[in-house]
Amino acid sequence: MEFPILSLLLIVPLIGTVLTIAGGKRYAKWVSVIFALISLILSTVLVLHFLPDSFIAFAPDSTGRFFAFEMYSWAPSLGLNYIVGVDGLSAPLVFLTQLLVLMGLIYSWKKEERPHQFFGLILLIGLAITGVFISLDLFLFFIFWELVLIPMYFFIAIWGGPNRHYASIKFLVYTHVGSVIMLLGIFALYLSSGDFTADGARTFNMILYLEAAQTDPLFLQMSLQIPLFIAFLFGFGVKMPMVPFHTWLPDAHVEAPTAGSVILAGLLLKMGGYGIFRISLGILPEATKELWWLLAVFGIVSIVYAAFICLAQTDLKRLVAYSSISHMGFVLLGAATMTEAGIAGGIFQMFNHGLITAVLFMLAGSVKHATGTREIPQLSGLAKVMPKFSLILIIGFFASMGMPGLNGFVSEFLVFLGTYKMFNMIEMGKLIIIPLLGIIVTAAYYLWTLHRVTLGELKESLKNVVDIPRHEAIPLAILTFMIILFGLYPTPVLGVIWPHAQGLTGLLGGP
Amino acid sequence: MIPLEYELALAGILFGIGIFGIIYRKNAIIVLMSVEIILNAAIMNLVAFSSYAINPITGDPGGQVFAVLAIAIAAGEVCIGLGIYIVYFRSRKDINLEEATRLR
Amino acid sequence: MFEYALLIVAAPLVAFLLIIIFGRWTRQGGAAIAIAALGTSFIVSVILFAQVLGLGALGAPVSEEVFKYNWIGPIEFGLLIDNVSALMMVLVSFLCLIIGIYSLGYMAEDKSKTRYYAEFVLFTAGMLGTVSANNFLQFLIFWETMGLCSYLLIGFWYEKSEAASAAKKAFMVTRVGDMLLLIGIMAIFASLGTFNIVEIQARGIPAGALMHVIPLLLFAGAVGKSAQFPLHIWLPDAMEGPTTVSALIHAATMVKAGVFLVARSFPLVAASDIASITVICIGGFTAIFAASMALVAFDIKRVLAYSTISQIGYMILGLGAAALLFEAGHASHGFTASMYHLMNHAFFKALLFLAAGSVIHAVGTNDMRVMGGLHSKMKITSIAMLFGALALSGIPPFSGFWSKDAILHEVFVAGEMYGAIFTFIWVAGVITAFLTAFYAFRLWFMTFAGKTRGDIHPHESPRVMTYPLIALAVFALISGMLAVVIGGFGHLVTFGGTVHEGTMELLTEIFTSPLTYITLFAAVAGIGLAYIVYCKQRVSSEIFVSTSVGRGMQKLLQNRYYLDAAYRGFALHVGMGIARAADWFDRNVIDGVVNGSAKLGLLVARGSDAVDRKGVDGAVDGIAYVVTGSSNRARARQTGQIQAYIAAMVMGMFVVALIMLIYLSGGW
Amino acid sequence: MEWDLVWFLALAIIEIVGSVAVVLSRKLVHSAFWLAVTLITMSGIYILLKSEFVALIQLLVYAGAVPILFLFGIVLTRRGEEE
Repeated sequence: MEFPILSLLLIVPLIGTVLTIAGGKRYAKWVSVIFALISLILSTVLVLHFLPDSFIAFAPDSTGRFFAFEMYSWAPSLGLNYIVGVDGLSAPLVFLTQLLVLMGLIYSWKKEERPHQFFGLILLIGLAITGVFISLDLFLFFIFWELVLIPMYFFIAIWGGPNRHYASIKFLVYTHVGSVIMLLGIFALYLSSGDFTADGARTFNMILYLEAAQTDPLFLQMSLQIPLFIAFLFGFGVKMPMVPFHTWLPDAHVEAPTAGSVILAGLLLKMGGYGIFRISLGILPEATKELWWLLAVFGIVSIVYAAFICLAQTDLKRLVAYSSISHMGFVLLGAATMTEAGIAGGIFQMFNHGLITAVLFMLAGSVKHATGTREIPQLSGLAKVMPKFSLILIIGFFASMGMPGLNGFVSEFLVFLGTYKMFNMIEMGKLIIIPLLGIIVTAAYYLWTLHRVTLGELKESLKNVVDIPRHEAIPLAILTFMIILFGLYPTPVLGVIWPHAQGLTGLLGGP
Repeated sequence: MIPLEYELALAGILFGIGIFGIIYRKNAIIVLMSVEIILNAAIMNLVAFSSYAINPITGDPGGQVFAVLAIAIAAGEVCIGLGIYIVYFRSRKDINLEEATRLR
Repeated sequence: MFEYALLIVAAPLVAFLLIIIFGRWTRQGGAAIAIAALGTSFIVSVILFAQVLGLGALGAPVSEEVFKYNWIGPIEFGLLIDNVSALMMVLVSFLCLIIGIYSLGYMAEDKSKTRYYAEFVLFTAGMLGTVSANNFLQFLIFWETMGLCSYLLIGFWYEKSEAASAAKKAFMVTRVGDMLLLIGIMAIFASLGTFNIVEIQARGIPAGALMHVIPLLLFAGAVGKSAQFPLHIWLPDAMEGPTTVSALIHAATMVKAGVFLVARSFPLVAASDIASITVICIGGFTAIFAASMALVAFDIKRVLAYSTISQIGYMILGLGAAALLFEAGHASHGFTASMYHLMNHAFFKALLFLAAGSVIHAVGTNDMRVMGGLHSKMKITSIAMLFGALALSGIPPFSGFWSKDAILHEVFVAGEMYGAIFTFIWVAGVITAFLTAFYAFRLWFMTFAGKTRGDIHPHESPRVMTYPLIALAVFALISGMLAVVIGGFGHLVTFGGTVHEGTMELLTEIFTSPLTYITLFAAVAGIGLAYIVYCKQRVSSEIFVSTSVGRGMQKLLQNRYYLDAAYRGFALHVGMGIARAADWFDRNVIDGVVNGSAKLGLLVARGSDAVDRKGVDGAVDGIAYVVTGSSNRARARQTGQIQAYIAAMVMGMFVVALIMLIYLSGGW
Repeated sequence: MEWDLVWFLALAIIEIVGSVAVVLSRKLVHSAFWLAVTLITMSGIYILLKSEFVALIQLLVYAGAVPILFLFGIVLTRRGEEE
């Protein structure tokens, strides 16, 4: 038997959660950081194992194409199994999860209000999200998917801002509605799965679906695929979130504590994107070929609409929240293109957005700690008193607006390339103007914000502000370094993602 | 020729707006207006189906007859509804539906 | 064989890192590192240029790609070495070196020198990388790096809100062009499957609509970066940064990159008549348009900024004329002439800016109205600036003359072939020459001649600033003639067939053509007018605004044709209007629907809660219910709220509809 | 593109906007006005459907009489200020 690295990725945070909460306030941060660090090391080992051979090509062998594969029977009569494994799609996200959890913990080092529960819940969320990314059984997937909601709800409801009750309930109910509709889709898949398994037994095993989709894309009739596609799209779209199902996000972000925002935007949103690539594209390729325009329209609308809304925001955190919606639009657009570049760009965009948005939310938290406000009009000239903050803010903003040399550019460029190819193929090349308009608006709101927050004269009331403290600077520095690193040298991540994108493109047979 | 689906979609949207109005608004008169919108949506379906029926030139006059009847009845219903409101208003000085729990 | 060329780009990049890390601890804020790196780049690029020329036997273009490196997927990074890029590298690294040395004096008292030098070398690296890129993606990356650095450098004194706004404006406006360029590059990739410049040049865009659209999109990028109409508005404001940065942007980097982009995509432009004509028209119009605005400016740097826009217009005009002639199958010197002008302009514009910087350093203001009479106090600066003004005006034998004359000659030839419209543009070019000479000498006379008008105490700048001025003044004098001496600039840079000429033929050709004398006359007339008005003051400058038309013109020009205001209004009202509307829509409509459905849910919940409680009650008391059969009790199950009933009814309706749908569709 | 369809779409948009306005208007009188607009456009749609008679009845009975009735109702149940 192989070393059960993925199961360990689930067990370690679980033990960590229990110990952190049981250990009391005094040791909470040390215990939680140690367990998060172990998880990060494990996932690094996992990703490094990946790199040398680009193995991920969709091999016909059912176990060979997923790495660190584990499978235990759970309830055979129902077709329920415990199956975990990673491939080019999930490996970067698993790594990102462990990274952001650790960064979130370090960032909240000085948390004084119920720290043991706070740190424990962060670990628990990390566990649940990791579970979503690695589980290859639809039922297991759904359990983890729902498990994420609970700690997140408490997170917002206990440590949130003044309007936290409204925000947390809205978050819970809204995303739960999405999940329920997705659950309908999962059951529909399950009920129809008897038609294509070898022994006619129904199953939740995702690998069997992926395989069936490969050997015969029409393994489900179109009359079933299309409603399934829509149901899943709704479930993932709420999570993602795509306009017009996004309004839970700004509220949740504004109220959530900083570490919560980091995980919410950096990881929770990626669950939606992951689902789209794994299930919508991977299991329902024929429906995707039919309904790709739906993804494209939602993507483009999200990009442009949210960008414009950003322009009108005065709360720094709300601005970053809306910019997340805008940037996740690229993921949808990338998936819609059905081209290698587009899909690879979409997946990479999820990874990049996780890094960038984490930095931006931490900065929003830092500015609140330092000056007592996040309202942009009340800030001015911070570059003078907070040089470190300003430098990282500039890097983060420019990365987010797609400046070459920083990671956001690579993924957005790939998405555009895919889009151009796709639209060119159907003689709608002009359409690409619309998301590009979004890019220009993006540049506008970031520059304007930068201008208002860091440049200009320092306000009298801000004279005594001090720069970010060390426990906040460390995670920011690490993440900023990664932003630059993957901007200049994206190959390690892209090399993992690219074969998966090739596999999906082959499956979709798109242009 | 306008595709039948468009007509039906429009009727459906109007119906939805009407339902929303009935449930969402507290003011009784607005609720009555929403009822009118719903009725209109239904009548529109009658007319639409009739004009797409067997004979494409004249359509099926049956639907139109029903439509006219329904219009007449709707107008009557408005009279009665408003009459009830006025009587109710005289006794309660208010026509907010949240307060109107006398049916209990 | 050119592998060492990588050093040219790498040196400033390494210097950037070193300055960031160690700059704080060195005495001059890392200036030594910067200058060492720029010096390395310069020396290596001179060697490279010599080698390229040696290989090509004077004139035959060399084109070789070195240092290939796989970045992502099918994209291969590398350097493209040919005559144009080698020349540009020499030019850029030389000017950056000079400006860097000058900065030692100019920035001596600034507190954030480390930041300055770090951004400075990164800017240089961006330009060097742009000119040597072998594919358009790499080109774009360095191109945007320059955009970033210009943002940082223009906003260097960020406490000044004008500087911050100017930086923002520069970045936003160029970003518009960059986005169009990005589309163009993607369109190329989609139709040819490669980013490689050499391949693209060789294969060309297949015929079709894209053949016209792609060069136009690429040109749009150039328009943004080179500040051509209608995206010129950022450049005059860009002087809010330190003067050295202005010199950098105007002379060596940034705006020249746009011209270089047109030169790089020249075969694509030349393949499309629409694109060539657009290029000519934009270039010609910008030349006269910007020159007219320079007439009324009182800010010494602003005059120079407009003059840059105008001169870049000349270069674009020359490239466009050449492209049009090529498209029609004629040989043309236009490409050569434009590159020639690019080189000459780089020298004299750097000179003018650094001299202006020296003046500003001495008097502490930008306003020419308070200067005057500086000649006696700052001789070196004054003479240097005079050289620059003569070169800018196009007086032989100063450098500007040779190249400007060559460009106008090309335009005239194009006009002879294509009719009146181009002759008209040629006339505009000649008028621009007149205007140029006028404002150049207006600037010089207002600054250096006559008596001091304001309360200023000028002094000559330190030697670290005057020596660069002297060096540049020498180049402003000889750089044009050098090319003549070796028998024409075409021996260095050319496109298409080689053009072999001797010195004598060239001189004869220039000085026997009546066109030369027309432009020359225009320039001399401009200088004469400026002399009369601003030096001798025989005629008061009020004469221009004595009529209502004159006043109207002045107002129009001082307000920059109201274009800035229009753009600003557009951004503020349309852009922000959409943003506010979207925000309102989001908060009220979309969120309203969400909250409304939540309310609906609550309503249903309350209704069902009531039913449930009373239902449970009812189960307990069920027997009593049945026995008594009391209508009162039955009524008590209801909330009495009609809306709750309706809501429940609607839910029921949906359930029924769902069941029917499932049933009708055959079920699961 | 057929003109019929263009007309229909235009009318449909007015119709939807009007009915949303009916439901969301703050003032009752505005609601009544929007209701009239909605009903009149509806008769236009009937004409497009070649049911001129129904359209006429709609215009007479619905668009003519019903809003007036509503106005009466509003006036008679007004208390101080409107909702």
